[in-house]
Amino acid sequence: MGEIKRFMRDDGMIKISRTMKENGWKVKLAAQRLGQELGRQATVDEIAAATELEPEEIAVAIEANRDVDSIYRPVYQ
Amino acid sequence: MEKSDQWRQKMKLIIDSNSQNEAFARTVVAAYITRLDPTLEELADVKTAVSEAVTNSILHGYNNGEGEIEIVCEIKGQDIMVEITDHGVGIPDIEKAMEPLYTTKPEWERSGMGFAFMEAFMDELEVYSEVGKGTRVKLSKHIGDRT
Amino acid sequence: MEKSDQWRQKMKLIIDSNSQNEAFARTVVAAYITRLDPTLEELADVKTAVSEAVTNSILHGYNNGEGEIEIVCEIKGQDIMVEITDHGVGIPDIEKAMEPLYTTKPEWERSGMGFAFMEAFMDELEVYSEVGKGTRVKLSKHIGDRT
Ligand SMILES: Nc1ncnc2c1ncn2[C@@H]1O[C@H](COP(=O)(O)OP(=O)(O)O)[C@@H](O)[C@H]1O
Ligand SMILES: Nc1ncnc2c1ncn2[C@@H]1O[C@H](COP(=O)(O)OP(=O)(O)O)[C@@H](O)[C@H]1O
Ligand SMILES: [Mg+2]
Ligand SMILES: [Mg+2]
Repeated sequence: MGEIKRFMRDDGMIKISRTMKENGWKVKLAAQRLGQELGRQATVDEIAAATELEPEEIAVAIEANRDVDSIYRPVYQ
Repeated sequence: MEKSDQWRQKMKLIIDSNSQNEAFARTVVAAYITRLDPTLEELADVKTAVSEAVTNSILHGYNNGEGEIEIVCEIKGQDIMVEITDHGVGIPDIEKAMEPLYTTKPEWERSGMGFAFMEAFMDELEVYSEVGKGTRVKLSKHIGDRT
Repeated sequence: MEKSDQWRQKMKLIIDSNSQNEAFARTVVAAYITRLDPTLEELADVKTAVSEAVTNSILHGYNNGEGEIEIVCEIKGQDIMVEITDHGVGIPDIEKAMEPLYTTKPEWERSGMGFAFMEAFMDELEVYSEVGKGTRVKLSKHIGDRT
């Protein structure tokens, strides 16, 4: 079974928090680019096709991106 | 949860009342409604409204103490309905509570704009509450008005 | 849901049995356990196991028909427990069902490897089932180094 796991996965020890932030940026950039190309706001399915993320993963990714943004915002809570 | 109507989909989420779960709750609702192919802006609107309602349950309903928050999300065609329920202290005067800038926690630097935001970012807002029993906030929105 | 212990956190998700909710369910569990900052591999392991269990409830438990699936996720320290419950047909012989390559739906091109994957990707797997009542699968895993 260990071999099945190794065969299926090659992403090893990377922490998910990092990947989620990267996905957040991918989504943000894709949404901007698609918005310009289409002349309207891109939809989740369009962004999913461009980023190869699942629609549900996009919802998680934009949340991670929000966390990145908030680092640069003053603490107000 | 009935599923008699092909177009009716429903999910229920139950979380503990704590601030870490506020981000989780809005992410779950956002993930659920991605099946309606919203724009990121529509997602952000719904997330803001859900956040405000869940934050109210945590801060006001349970006064930052223990409790459960229930979030039901229903989809019918392109319409979504999100219901956030707590079993906390309840609201004595709902009309007053919903007035912009009204807050009972000025010492916590609350803005009193939570209900105003929910109203602004969603199509419909209904609030039910009973003192000592709890509060239910019902948020509705149509997804997909592309102009 | 008691919260007597600071380190104990719990959430419950109830979804309709349909294949669209399979991706949703695994995403929700993944989003929940993100607070433990797992590695990509740990998260992928949990998502795979949850997927297999939810798919089983949809395909076998409810035979692709209507029904509800309940997913409870608990966190205690760095340990997670995910319980997937359906009220479907149940499993007559659990031991046999858990054998690698065993499937009752070869005509649907099922591999019979679902339980084997759950066992491989999680630390613990327990299956409870009663014919005519339903099935509960309990998956546990420690996140992070044990050393
Ligand atoms: N779930 C709730 N339980 C009890 N009281 C609530 C709840 N939600 C709102 N309230 C009351 O309504 C008031 C206004 O809420 P809101 O507009 O969100 O402003 P704020 O949260 O900044 O005080 C709160 O100050 C509180 O008194
Ligand atoms: N939730 C369930 N309800 C009823 N039967 C189940 C359930 N989960 C698994 N089974 C039974 O156990 C067998 C083995 O499951 P699994 O290892 O996932 O293989 P597969 O799904 O490919 O058939 C299934 O074919 C089915 O007969
Ligand atoms: Mg508020
Ligand atoms: Mg299977």
